[in-house]
Amino acid sequence: MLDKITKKYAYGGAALLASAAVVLVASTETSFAADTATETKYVLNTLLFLIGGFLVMWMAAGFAMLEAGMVRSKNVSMQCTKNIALYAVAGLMFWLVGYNVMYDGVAANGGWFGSFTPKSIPEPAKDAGDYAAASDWFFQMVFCATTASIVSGTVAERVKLWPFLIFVAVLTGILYPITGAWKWGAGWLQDMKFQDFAGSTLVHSVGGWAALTGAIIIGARHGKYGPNGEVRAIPGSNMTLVTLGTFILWLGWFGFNGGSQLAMGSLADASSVSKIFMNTNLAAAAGVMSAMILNQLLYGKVDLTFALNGALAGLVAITAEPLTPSPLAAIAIGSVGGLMVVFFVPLIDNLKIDDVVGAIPVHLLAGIWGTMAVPLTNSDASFVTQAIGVGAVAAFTIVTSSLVWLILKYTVGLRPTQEEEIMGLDQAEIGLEAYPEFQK
Amino acid sequence: MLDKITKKYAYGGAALLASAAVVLVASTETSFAADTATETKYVLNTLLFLIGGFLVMWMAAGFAMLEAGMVRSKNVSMQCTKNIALYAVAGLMFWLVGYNVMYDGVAANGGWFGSFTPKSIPEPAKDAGDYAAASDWFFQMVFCATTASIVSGTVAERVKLWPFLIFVAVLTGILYPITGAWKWGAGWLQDMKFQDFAGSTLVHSVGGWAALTGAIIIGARHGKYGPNGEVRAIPGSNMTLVTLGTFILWLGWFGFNGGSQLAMGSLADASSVSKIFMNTNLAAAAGVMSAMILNQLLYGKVDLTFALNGALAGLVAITAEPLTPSPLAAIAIGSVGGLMVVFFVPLIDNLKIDDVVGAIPVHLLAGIWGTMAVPLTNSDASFVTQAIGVGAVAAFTIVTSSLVWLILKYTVGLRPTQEEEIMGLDQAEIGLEAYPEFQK
Amino acid sequence: MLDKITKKYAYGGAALLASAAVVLVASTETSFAADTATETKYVLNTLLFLIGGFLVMWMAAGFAMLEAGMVRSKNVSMQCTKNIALYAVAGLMFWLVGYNVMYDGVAANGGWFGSFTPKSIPEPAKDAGDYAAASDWFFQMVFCATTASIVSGTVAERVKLWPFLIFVAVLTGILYPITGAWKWGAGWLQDMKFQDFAGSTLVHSVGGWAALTGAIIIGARHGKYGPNGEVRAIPGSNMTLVTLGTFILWLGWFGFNGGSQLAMGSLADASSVSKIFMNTNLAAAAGVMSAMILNQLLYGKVDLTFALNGALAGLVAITAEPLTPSPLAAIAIGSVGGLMVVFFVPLIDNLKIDDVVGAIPVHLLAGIWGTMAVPLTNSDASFVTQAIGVGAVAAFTIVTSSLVWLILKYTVGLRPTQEEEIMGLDQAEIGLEAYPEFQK
Amino acid sequence: MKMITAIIKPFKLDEVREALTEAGIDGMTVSEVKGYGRQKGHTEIYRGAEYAVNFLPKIKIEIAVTADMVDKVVDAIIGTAKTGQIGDGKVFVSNIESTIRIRTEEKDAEAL
Amino acid sequence: MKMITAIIKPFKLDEVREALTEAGIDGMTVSEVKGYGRQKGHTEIYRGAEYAVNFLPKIKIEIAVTADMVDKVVDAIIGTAKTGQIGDGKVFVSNIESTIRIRTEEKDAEAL
Amino acid sequence: MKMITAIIKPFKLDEVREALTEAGIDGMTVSEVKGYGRQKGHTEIYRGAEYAVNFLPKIKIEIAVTADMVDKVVDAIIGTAKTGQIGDGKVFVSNIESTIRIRTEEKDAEAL
Ligand SMILES: Nc1ncnc2c1ncn2[C@@H]1O[C@H](COP(=O)(O)OP(=O)(O)O)[C@@H](O)[C@H]1O
Ligand SMILES: Nc1ncnc2c1ncn2[C@@H]1O[C@H](COP(=O)(O)OP(=O)(O)O)[C@@H](O)[C@H]1O
Ligand SMILES: Nc1ncnc2c1ncn2[C@@H]1O[C@H](COP(=O)(O)OP(=O)(O)O)[C@@H](O)[C@H]1O
Repeated sequence: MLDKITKKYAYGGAALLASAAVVLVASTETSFAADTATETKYVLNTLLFLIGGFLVMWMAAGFAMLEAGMVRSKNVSMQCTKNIALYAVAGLMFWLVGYNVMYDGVAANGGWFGSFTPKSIPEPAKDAGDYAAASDWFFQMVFCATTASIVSGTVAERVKLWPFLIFVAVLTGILYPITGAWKWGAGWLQDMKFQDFAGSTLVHSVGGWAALTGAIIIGARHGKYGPNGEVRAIPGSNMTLVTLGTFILWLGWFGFNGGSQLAMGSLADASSVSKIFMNTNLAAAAGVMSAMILNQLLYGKVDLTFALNGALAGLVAITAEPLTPSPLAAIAIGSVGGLMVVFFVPLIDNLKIDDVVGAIPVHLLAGIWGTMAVPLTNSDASFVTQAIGVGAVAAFTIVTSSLVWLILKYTVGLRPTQEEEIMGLDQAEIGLEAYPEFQK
Repeated sequence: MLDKITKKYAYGGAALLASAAVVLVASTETSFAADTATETKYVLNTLLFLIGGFLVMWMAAGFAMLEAGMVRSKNVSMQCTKNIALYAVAGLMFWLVGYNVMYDGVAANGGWFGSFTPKSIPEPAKDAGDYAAASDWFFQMVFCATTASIVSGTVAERVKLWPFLIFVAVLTGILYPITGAWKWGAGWLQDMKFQDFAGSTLVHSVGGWAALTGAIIIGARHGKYGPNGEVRAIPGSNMTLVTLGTFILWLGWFGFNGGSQLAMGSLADASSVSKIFMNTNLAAAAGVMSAMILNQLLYGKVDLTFALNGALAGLVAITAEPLTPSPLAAIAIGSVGGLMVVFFVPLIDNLKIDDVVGAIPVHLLAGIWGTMAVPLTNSDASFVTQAIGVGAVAAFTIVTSSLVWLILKYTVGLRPTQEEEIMGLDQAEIGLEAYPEFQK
Repeated sequence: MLDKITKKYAYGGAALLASAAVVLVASTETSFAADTATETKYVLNTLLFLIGGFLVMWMAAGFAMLEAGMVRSKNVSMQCTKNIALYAVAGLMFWLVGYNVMYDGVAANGGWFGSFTPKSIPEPAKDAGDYAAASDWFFQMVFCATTASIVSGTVAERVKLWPFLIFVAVLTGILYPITGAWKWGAGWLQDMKFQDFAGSTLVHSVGGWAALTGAIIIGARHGKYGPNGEVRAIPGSNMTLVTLGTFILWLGWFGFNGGSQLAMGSLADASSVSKIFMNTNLAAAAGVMSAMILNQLLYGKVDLTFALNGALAGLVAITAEPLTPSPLAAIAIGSVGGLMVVFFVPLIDNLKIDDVVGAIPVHLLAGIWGTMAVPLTNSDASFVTQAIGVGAVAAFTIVTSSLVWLILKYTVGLRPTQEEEIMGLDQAEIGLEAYPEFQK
Repeated sequence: MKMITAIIKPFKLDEVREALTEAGIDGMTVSEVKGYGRQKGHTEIYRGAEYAVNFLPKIKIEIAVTADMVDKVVDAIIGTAKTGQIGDGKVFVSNIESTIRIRTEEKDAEAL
Repeated sequence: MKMITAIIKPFKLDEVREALTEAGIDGMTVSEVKGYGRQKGHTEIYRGAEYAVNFLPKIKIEIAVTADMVDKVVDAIIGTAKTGQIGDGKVFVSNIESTIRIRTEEKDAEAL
Repeated sequence: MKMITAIIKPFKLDEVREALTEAGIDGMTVSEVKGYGRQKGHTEIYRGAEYAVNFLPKIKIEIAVTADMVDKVVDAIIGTAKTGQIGDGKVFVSNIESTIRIRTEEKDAEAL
């Protein structure tokens, strides 16, 4: 957190420094007023974490709906089960070890990781600092859960429940917190001044790499590629769910990016949060339109799932830096995200990487784009450092998540039998069809 | 904004004036405290815009779900595409020109419209005023998007994607902002003291008129009226989506009406926002019950879609003035909205105006009712002025939106071929069935 | 409210007392600052009610979706109708009499109930107290509506619309407010120091008892139990709706429990709200995992509906005391809730009590567990008093709700004919299939 | 070999299936159909406009049997599917020239 | 008795049903089927990958009639279901050996 | 003319269709059905209560052919639909008395 907190004062800029000066000067005479102001700030900062946090929590529902709509109906109950369970696992693991691995004493471990201990929370009355400790935990936890949600979509329809949840436990308890510690835990990437405002790299690319290694190690769904290697489309079962999920994610993203300002107790912070809302919305809108227009030009029609993915790619792209861009820059950054969807979804498909929901273009590639685009609008960032950050996170996550997937593959096994996959995971593992009454 | 800002001080009343006096008196000695208070107000006002804004943004999802449920499944992907795209288009257009047409220098143009320029946002640290400029933009933008959502429902199942989006671009970039400027941009209707708190006329009737002209110019869906002119019911494909959409809209409406207080930094404002929440909920509840009871009496059973429309009509009706009514008055105003649904839906249908979701009774007619009911509880309003406002907005929107629809009709064309309409727009234009697995 | 308000100062503890002292000392010289601070507190407390309130309002949608997914498709339109209508009825009744029965002059009536009068709201500028009166009404109203939502799920698929709504009117206008008055209205249970932070007993058990008496008096669905008494599974029609509903409820619960802190204007309150968010999330997550693990062990697979019920049982369990438990204790409390689902759902089924959604284990039994667990972490609570509270609420609600159900049964009748039940209530009473196009 | 095709009311399916297995039938194929007949549909009002639901949900059961089983099977169906109320459905018997079990390529009686 | 089985385009159902009732037909059974024929399906592109929709939605109508009604019924079907465009469908006529009304156990012509 | 009715496992549909077109078949009608047979259904546990899923999803293919094509078609179906595992399904052959193409009113062999 240290870094982000530092950052927030930086953003506060002149106004804040000025009023801080007044505090010092006036402190002997107006100590009560100053205390009140401090307390009010504490409350407002905490409130930002809580509101931002519940909005990001809601994104877990967005992923669940989006993914339930993109899979075939024979795997829908399973996909819902995975999504509610991964949010639960993330919530428990991020308390058990995740938070402290990410934030507790990272400097003492050379900037690489913190301590492997549960997060403890002070009594309310003794809660010091600029915001409530529990509100910060909550806000950081939902980010961690988001990372896991990204994975579940890509590897849908062909991974067994419990092995998947073990992967999620490791990802949310250890892997995500370690790379998180490098930057947000004030570790070595933070020392290098790597910039990633709300996690294009730390959240979305981490999720994207874990998804990509999973997709490769688990392999494609049965029937996704023909005997001669031809790509076969497998349409999702429910487009309204995909639409609903995307709207939920869009809504949640205001908490994701806005809350990452980490403070709302001053004019400058409130104004920053507002600018972030505006830029976030512009980037998403631009992502929708650029994806739709390119789609129309290339294919002569608009694929709804591309339009929806376009919104998300725009959102991921702006996440690395939603504050410094002008509206026009935000539109440009988001547009590129949308274009990437239309280009990269088929490309990845042709590489025989079976990404059911398009999480790799949306979260990984648009996340890299967003991170590399930061220096275009933020003079504190450099391309070299951004590339180092992207590369280091990639290397670590690819290696460790591959390892976890492989261990699971060769121990408990990752895939259901082909017969089970054909009959659908709902029948094979959940014993419950999602839509038992409707003829399919 | 000017007007609404003025209004907010008026509501603050005695308490606020008193404390303002104290500020002046005490200013030499407690300037720090005063600054803190001002800053806290700024933050709280901004927060109201952000919370109100994200709640209204969520209404875009509500409209999407409601409309996806009211159309036949062969047009569901198209309806989802239109809804995500219209929100994107509105978000871009309202930055590109909409906001400034509505708010920037309206007085200089005789109170008719502002400037045709993009909205620019100050640096956070230099953001002056009572709230963050970007938060205000965001809040106003989502209102603009709501207007477009109203149109998409009425003209569903029979208008091509891109022509519809061009209409949305003109509506959100130019038409809505112009009539908005008359009142909320401190234009001539504001000078006349026309009252429309959160937009029964400026948002809902504008959307309703644009929808009505569209429905007439585009014509009814194929098969909606028999060869002898008989009305044929075309049941919506998914009632849970309609229910979900209505609940989303109800939730979002707390932001719509509550946020329209435009300030939350004082006791009086916070109390007003609260009263607005209460009245909004009472009016919606009353709309549900009055629609259900009348429905039961007239038809001997309850039509779920009438109950849901009743909630929305209650909400639209209270939107013109959610603050001054007593709880009982709010119930009365909402009830009339609910009754209007049961009366006017069949009537409009019999006029051969094919309104797929009932937006004309709900948004246009209940919007007029709400606007005309303001003088009943707000002594600042007069029936004559309210009628002038309703009439002027009607005249402008009918003429201009008809013009746009007609130009589109005779250039790019509005309707798909009859064959495409019969096969469904999903197949014709989107190439993607919403529920490909389920037998229909 | 009195009690909860008192409680909030208690939690504030040392810090608050200290600053209060400062207020008194400093009051002559810094009265303006003190006023500002007071006003800011007022705004922040009000804001907590409004945010908490809209989140809990959203739970009405969660119940609607969950229930629509758990019933067969032939009863889905009816279930949606009941859910929108019960929220409307609760909103009207809680204004008409409910609020004042619960909070107005309870002491004067020996601590048993308040006055049977409508709730009136002061003019904004004259709104005294620590928060806006209307915001409090709104927050309390949505709790009342939640109680009714619990009932609709259990008795789904076999109760006529209007008799059900009459029950809801009595429940939300009179029954719920009376037991509520005993504790939250500062009545006799409050005097005894019965503890129920956000309503494990006052909301969830009350709803649960009303549901249980309904289930028994109305009887099981046709075909639920075979001629030889064997239990027949009746799978719900739509698992994504059940999942969506559960996520909505989880989200809303942050408002339910967090808002029940009833204040957010001080460091201690904001910190408390944050700890409540954290504990609420941990308990729900633990409920999911404990239900899933036990389910896997007992049945060799995971039933999605148990995982989802597990989340809710964890939430209900922590609701009686979300503040005092440590994170580990919150996990333990929630886990037990999850286990209870897996144990008690089949048990209740075997008792021939037909609880369509599992509301009795989730809301009633986990609610009792949560209430009885309070003394484990809160030294202000005693097992005896908790048992008295649970017992008294049970006795009152069982007797009165049975009476209402029985009166309805023997006057207007509760059940549709068997033929209507077989054809489905949608056709029998609503005349509208939820999914008319899909073959079933 | 004969093909017996029965159109019945949906809620009778389980009962009929049980009667058929008791009558010694090992296999059948079932589909969801809509029926039009003397049992008239109903008129609904949707948003104030009437519309007729002309077709009612029915279940079609197809059972291939050897000729000697026809009466037994028809009786089993009639015995369980009859409610005495209009719309109970029909049974049609027609001829099959040959039957093959795909798995084993057994023919006719052996294929059942 | 004959069984007339018609495969038609879905949007023609109501017209055909009306023509049949006018022709004196009291009952029929309808189901949703997918057809493959000269009317080719279409190719869709989903997320950049092509896929073929080979089967098109059709409606199957089954009408049991006495032999003397066959021509009238077939004419009624052809008269209304024909659009002249590829994919209009087929009519098949086959023999039924016996028909029973479940409700009354009436047989053959009386069972219709 | 003959009507060949095959009940197969759903995931075999595409293969069978391809084999049929290779065998020179231009048209067929397909529907989703539920089958009961030696391949037993399965028991599920929903919220702690067992329930039997007795009917399994199958696909019914109907192909009208001239008599000389019957063997070829049956072979094509068996050749592709067979997995050797229980539940592969059946083929039934019955007689059609006449066939008409609605679009052209062509009859019998020409109608196919
Ligand atoms: N001539 C027919 N051909 C095919 N199916 C028929 C015919 N007549 C009736 N049916 C089927 O039988 C069902 C019941 O017939 P109906 O006339 O309503 O009642 P009942 O069999 O009691 O006389 C119809 O819904 C339809 O599916
Ligand atoms: N040999 C056949 N057997 C069974 N059904 C057939 C056959 N040929 C065509 N059909 C059905 O008739 C429908 C229309 O046939 P098609 O060849 O497309 O057009 P047309 O009937 O105009 O020649 C097909 O979709 C299919 O359902
Ligand atoms: N007597 C029958 N009449 C109609 N359909 C049958 C009959 N027997 C089997 N079937 C159909 O064939 C399918 C497969 O039959 P089954 O006995 O399970 O396996 P197999 O064909 O391998 O012996 C069944 O699911 C059912 O749809």
